[in-house]
Amino acid sequence: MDFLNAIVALSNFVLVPAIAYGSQLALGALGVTLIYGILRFSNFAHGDTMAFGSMTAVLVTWWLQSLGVSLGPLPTALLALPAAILGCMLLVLFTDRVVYKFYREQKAKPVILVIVSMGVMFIMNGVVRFIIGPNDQKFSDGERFIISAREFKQLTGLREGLAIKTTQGITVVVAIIAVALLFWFLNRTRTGKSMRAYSDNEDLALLSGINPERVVMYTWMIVAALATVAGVLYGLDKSFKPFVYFQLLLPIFASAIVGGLGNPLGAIAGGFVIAFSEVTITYAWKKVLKYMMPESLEPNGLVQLLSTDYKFAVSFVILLIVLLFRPTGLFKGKSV
Amino acid sequence: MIVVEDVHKHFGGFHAVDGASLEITKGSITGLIGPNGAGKTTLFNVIAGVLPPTSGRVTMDGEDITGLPPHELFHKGLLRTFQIAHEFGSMSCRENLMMVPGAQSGETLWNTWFGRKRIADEERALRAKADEVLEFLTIEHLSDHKAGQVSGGQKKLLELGRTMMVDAKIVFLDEVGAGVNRTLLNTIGDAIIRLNQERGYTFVVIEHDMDFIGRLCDPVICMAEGKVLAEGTLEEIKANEQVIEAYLGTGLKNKDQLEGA
Amino acid sequence: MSEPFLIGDTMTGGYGKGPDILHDCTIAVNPGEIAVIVGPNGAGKSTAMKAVFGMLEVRSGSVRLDGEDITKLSPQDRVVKGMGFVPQTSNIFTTMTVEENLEMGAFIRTDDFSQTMEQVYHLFPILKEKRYQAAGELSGGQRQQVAVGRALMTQPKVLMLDEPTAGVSPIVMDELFDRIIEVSRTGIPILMVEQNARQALEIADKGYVLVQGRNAYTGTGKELLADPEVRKSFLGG
Amino acid sequence: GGHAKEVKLGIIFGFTGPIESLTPPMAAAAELAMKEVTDSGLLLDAATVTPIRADSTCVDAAAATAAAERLITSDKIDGIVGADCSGVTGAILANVAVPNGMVMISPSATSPALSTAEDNGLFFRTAPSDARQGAVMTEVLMEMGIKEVALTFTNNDYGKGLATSFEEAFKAAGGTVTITAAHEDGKADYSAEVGALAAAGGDRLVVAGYLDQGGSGIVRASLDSGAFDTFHFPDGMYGALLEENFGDEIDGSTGQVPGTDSPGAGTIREMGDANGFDGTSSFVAESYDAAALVMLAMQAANSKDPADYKGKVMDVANAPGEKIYPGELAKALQILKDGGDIDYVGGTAVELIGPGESAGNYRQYEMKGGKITTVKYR
Amino acid sequence: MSEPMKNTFLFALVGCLILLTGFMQSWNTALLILNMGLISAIMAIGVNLQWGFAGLFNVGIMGFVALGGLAAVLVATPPTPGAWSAGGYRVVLALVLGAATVTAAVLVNARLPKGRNRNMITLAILVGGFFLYRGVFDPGVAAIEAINPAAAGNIGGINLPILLAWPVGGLLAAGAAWLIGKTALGLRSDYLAIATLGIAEIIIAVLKNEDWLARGVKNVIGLPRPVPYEIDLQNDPGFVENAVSLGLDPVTASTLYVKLGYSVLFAVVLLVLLWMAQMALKSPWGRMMRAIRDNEVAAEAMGKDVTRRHLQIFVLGSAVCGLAGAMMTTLDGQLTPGTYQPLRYTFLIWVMVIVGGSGNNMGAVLGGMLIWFLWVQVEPIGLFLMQVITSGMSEGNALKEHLIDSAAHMRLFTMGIVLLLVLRFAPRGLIPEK
Ligand SMILES: Nc1ncnc2c1ncn2[C@@H]1O[C@H](COP(=O)(O)OP(=O)(O)OP(=O)(O)O)[C@@H](O)[C@H]1O
Ligand SMILES: Nc1ncnc2c1ncn2[C@@H]1O[C@H](COP(=O)(O)OP(=O)(O)OP(=O)(O)O)[C@@H](O)[C@H]1O
Ligand SMILES: [Mg+2]
Ligand SMILES: [Mg+2]
Repeated sequence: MDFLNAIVALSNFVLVPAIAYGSQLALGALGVTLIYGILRFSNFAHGDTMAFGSMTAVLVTWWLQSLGVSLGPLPTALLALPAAILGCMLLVLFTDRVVYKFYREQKAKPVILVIVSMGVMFIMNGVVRFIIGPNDQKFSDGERFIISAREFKQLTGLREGLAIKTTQGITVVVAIIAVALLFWFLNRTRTGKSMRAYSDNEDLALLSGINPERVVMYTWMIVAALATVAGVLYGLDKSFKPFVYFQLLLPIFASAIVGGLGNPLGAIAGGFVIAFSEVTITYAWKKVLKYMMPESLEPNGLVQLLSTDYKFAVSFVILLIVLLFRPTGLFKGKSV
Repeated sequence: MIVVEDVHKHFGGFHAVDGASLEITKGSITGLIGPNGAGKTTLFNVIAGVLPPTSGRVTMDGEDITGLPPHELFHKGLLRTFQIAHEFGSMSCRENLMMVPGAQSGETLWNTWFGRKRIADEERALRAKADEVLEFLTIEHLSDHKAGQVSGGQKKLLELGRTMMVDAKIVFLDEVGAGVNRTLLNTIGDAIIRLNQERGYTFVVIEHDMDFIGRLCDPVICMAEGKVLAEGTLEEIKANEQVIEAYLGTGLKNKDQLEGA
Repeated sequence: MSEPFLIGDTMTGGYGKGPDILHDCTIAVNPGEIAVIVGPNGAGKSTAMKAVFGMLEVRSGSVRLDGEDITKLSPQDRVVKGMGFVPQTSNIFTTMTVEENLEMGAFIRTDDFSQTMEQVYHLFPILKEKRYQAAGELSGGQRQQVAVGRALMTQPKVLMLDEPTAGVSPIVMDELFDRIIEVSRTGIPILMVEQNARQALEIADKGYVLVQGRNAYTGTGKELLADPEVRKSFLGG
Repeated sequence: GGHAKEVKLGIIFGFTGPIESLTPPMAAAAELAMKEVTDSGLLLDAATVTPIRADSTCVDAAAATAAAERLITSDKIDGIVGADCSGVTGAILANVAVPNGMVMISPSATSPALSTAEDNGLFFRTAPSDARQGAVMTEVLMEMGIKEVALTFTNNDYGKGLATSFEEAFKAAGGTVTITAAHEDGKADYSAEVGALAAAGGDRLVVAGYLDQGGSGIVRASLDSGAFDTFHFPDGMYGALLEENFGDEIDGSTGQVPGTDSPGAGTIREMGDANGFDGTSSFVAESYDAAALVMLAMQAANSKDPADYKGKVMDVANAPGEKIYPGELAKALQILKDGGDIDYVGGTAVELIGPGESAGNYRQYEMKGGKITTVKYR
Repeated sequence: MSEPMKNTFLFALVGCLILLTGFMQSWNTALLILNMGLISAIMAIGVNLQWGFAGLFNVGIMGFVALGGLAAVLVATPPTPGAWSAGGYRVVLALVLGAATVTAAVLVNARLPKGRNRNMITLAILVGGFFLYRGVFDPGVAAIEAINPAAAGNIGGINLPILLAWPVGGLLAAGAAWLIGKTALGLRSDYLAIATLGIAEIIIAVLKNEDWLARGVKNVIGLPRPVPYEIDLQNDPGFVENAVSLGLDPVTASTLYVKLGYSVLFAVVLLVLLWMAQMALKSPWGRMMRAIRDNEVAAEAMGKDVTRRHLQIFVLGSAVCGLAGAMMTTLDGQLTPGTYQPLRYTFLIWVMVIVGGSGNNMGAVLGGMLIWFLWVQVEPIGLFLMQVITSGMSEGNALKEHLIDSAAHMRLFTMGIVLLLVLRFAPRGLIPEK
């Protein structure tokens, strides 16, 4: 029994949240990694693209809710997704047309594009706050939990509860589907291969009859879809707040890098590495040990490797260690 | 001078160099030939310190140089060119050459602030030298051109030009001829012979052009599938059945038909 | 004489805003013909090829394919029109496997290209061995084979090769020339830059010598080979 | 000195940056006070009061200094309402306000360190120092018989200062803090913190953070994982969002905010409703009071020159005199004009002590049926 | 327009912008912008050394700037009474022990033959060392932090003139850069970028959480200055007399005097650094660096020790950033670790370098000054824009209110627009590399 309790406590506070957070990061990292893989720059505007997509979803969700539409136990926001993705696509395609295209034609160095994407980030940032304001916005509805801690305790009679949120479930499922689709798309389909070809050698892609503008357009569209989905799922799980999407950028980049830029599998792996390192290294094992150990050996300290003050630092330390042994990430990413 | 003892280089499960042993005598111009993918370039890279060998040993004048980094080998007098040109794209052709000599006093930060006179003198000499080499390579008109924006063959010439900027003991040339005009290649061949005779440079030359190999090289080593297949004068090699089958072939099949048609 | 199938007619042009590299340079090729361009390094051979393929601006003159003026078309439109090109440098997708490189060659084809792929593998057996390896990990000569293979996959109506034999071993070179002859026999015009000039001119129907962006000598392959001046200055004696 | 037709007041808040969602109602409240005074036509020579906003960014000292510099030297303001975050407040004070002799009244900089900052008598705040709150909090918890708590704080001078003073006071009173874990604001995920907090355990989780920042994230994650279901909230966690976001999920949780049973707080809320801002949001009442104090001090000194009125701030804020509530600024101006004395109470029962900071009255509340219900005042 | 003409024009333009600020807003604002602009220019030079010369994508500027700031505290503040005896020596001992542990582990790793044995021993040393370190360290820290936590609680400094903190800041940053470079410089492009970004975050985390060092998030305020205090000037009859004779009121005169003092100090540092960087760039050293940037493999084959040179320039560039960081903290008069944000202290500097023109020192300086000017001035510009846009709308219009309320967000928005515009018309920067 105690052993079960220990497992449940560990799952509840470490495994489930880390898996869910990891999937959230992975979804974001997929977008970043795709841009890097194909358009060859680190897109700083990705966080704000996510914010824009989610904002559209929030607005549509509100509208749907006001019409009384709902999805039963699932959040209504899922219904709003297609519209939001469309909105986000329009935005990024527009951005590409008026901003990035110019530098592509100039064959500007990647770092220029990085800085340009910062400019885009500032602008999107302003646009989002301008439209919906800087505040927290709630738009989630439906069933919050697949199983809540209380229900779990009643169900099993254990002392420890295990909570799994609907959004966590959806996020994990979506992340897995997204990565599988993307992997298949890039490695198996003609369009996907042409995208990789373009990213490898633009001039030669031209000579093979690949239309670069098409490739770029597809890339942005996929990225917009990924960004919106990631943003909405994140917003459902926590709440929608523009500033946080900007902050999310850092762990997302870290995930993409640890996994290896340009590789969808890497994005997933990276997301989990970052999430698990944040959650486990600073976890206080006291509770788990209390169940596992005989009473006499019970720890009186917290049994915490490092205090949570350093959680962010820890994930970066892990990132560094990974990179020292694998300089281009776990899955041999690209580098320009 | 250079002794390669049972060198292996594996990429994953693939054995690019598979137990190659050879010896390069001082003052020779050794030709290294072999089919595409025989492992010639890989062997060069192992000797020049770009790739660590999976196993085996390389010595130079009796000293073990296995795994030494390229920049140290450079200072020991070992120079090499790259099969796929590695120019410094954003620098002018002249700068591409001027950067080569080691031990420039201007490469020490301190001197750039407090030893400007000395640097200026050195630079003048270097510049003259670089211009001389550029002229020899018939690209003097490109001296201020960015190296990233010259023709494919010209990049190969720069590649070669770099080795002419310093006094080397041994120079590894990896297909300097590919993409270079044959008339110019002849001149280059002459220069190699001259350097070899007058200054005692040792050369190792990878080439697929048998005329060029024939004019310059003795001995010739033929590699195939990561191993040394044959070694000897070009005549001997040309007569070797295995070499013909793997590398030289028997000439155009279609040509006669073409002429017949 | 009637209009050639593909002609870059009195082309003048250069890179970006830079000076003219080509000066009234003309190259042309007809079905069933092999045209070879030779000349010293930096003469503008590659530039001429790129100009014909629309990869740099032709400031005066024109490019015509089968009588149609294509001077203004983008490279990928020319691919669709049936032109195939192997550039001199960076001519493979280094991060993609050999097989994917070939597939990309067939990008515009909608029919089943497995047959063509088999032919390419037959021509360059080493590529079949390395079909799942990243092309960037190949040796210099192997890369060159991939590059040519990629262009063959297009099944082009006209094939342009910029130094296809640079760095390939004699046996492969012979095979390659054989194949080129074969291809040209099927009626496909071939335009080729070569430094292996003597061998190339031997099989050439037409030869151009470019010097400093200008046509210096033009003639059949045999004529040029026989011209002592040309031999001495450009073919290495 | 001298009379003037126009008074300009700078409002330096972090309109962008980590507390950007708190600042708009704060600024609106301050501006409301100014409008009230302008409309009354009683300040000095019936002066109009013009607010000029500037962005402190909350975190970028250099940008904040530049903004303040511009307000003082270029817009020629006569007083500053702000800044908001303690860090930038200190920078503006030392680099701009003191050198230029400008009065600054901050509604929300609560760092104890500011109590001892070199200020030439120019700096005041309507928010109490966190040192005081720690003690109040301990009292509240002890009275409820809670002896063991877990503590998380937002990792800045506010959170850290509050956490330290609380921990000290709580331990001194015989309580135990099982863990003190910092959390960073605006981060994506708080599972790690909640995991550690849950493992350490405690009767209650004290969240010394911001309601619309990491604090909410911590509460949300704690609730969802079942780690804690009752909390104790210091001032940064108070606001309408508490009811909106959590409602009855956190029934039984407690907290305290600066506040009094004086009717002022209610008035501010109503004024907010009438003018389209959230009167219950954090530091909104303090902002109103800060602006009011500047103007009342001017009136008392009969001058808009900071050098003249800086000495009057304490006088108008404290007894003796007629008690003044929000919305009664006209009355106060009149009294001062007539040479009378006032004791400004405002929305937060302002009482300035020591180095010019709020003495600190607190309202203790509890969540009941998803509503914030006042328990008592202390 | 010829090259030098264009460049002179651009610098003149920035000068004019600052002068214009002086006339339109106030001279204090203008000088303040100038001062921070000078510091930004120095940081930009540091980044340009690393990126423009050597192609190192260092996105950890913030960390080095913060270390410079730490130096200011450690050098210029008075020591906290009793802190050293309470726990200071203990902490130093602990740090030495920690360093010894790492050194021992590295040595063991280098000396012993590969294998399980080596791994076990290394691990044992590291784990044992960690506990030993924590055992010595924690009580020391607790003791220091217990001393008057509201106002001190840290070890304090050594009470030397703050000008000394500038070179010390450079050294501190250089030391950190050396350590980082030794481990992380094997990484390339964006991998190096994120690694350095992470390291900067770690440095900030340490500054925020190690209260014994510099009070952590409780901030250190009131750092001493290298220039006089305004109040003292205002109380100095001689000064007041001079001010009045110049037709200035004493308050304005004193604030201007102080700022001018800073300007001169900063300008001197900037000019010296600029000269040094220019000389280095134009010399064979600069040529070698560019060669390494263009093609590492070839440079290595041509006898250049790429690793060492990368380390050298990484340390140099970081030192410059550290120096600038110390200068900035001096100007601010306070160290507030919570305010170090990558956006402001890393990416903004990068924007300066890229907009100015990477690979060109003059470009970096220009970019530093110009972008800083814009960073400060876009706020009023944004507000102004909003007012212009809304001027046609009626009073009380909801949209108008919304627009005016959103004006503050227009700051970043405007910054973005300006950035894109500049890069559109000068995609390689205003003064590109030749
Ligand atoms: N990084 C690598 N990873 C995997 N295989 C490699 C790698 N580099 C080279 N190879 C393989 O090793 C073999 C030898 O290559 P190498 O470049 O040495 O050939 P080479 O003799 O120089 O041929 P060429 O005449 O075509 O230049 C080739 O089959 C190549 O595919
Ligand atoms: N990208 C470029 N930008 C500017 N100038 C270029 C560029 N590429 C080549 N050039 C210049 O154009 C001229 C002709 O180059 P081109 O590549 O056409 O020569 P080529 O005849 O193909 O020579 P090679 O036999 O060496 O390949 C050269 O002088 C070269 O300096
Ligand atoms: Mg080779
Ligand atoms: Mg060419």
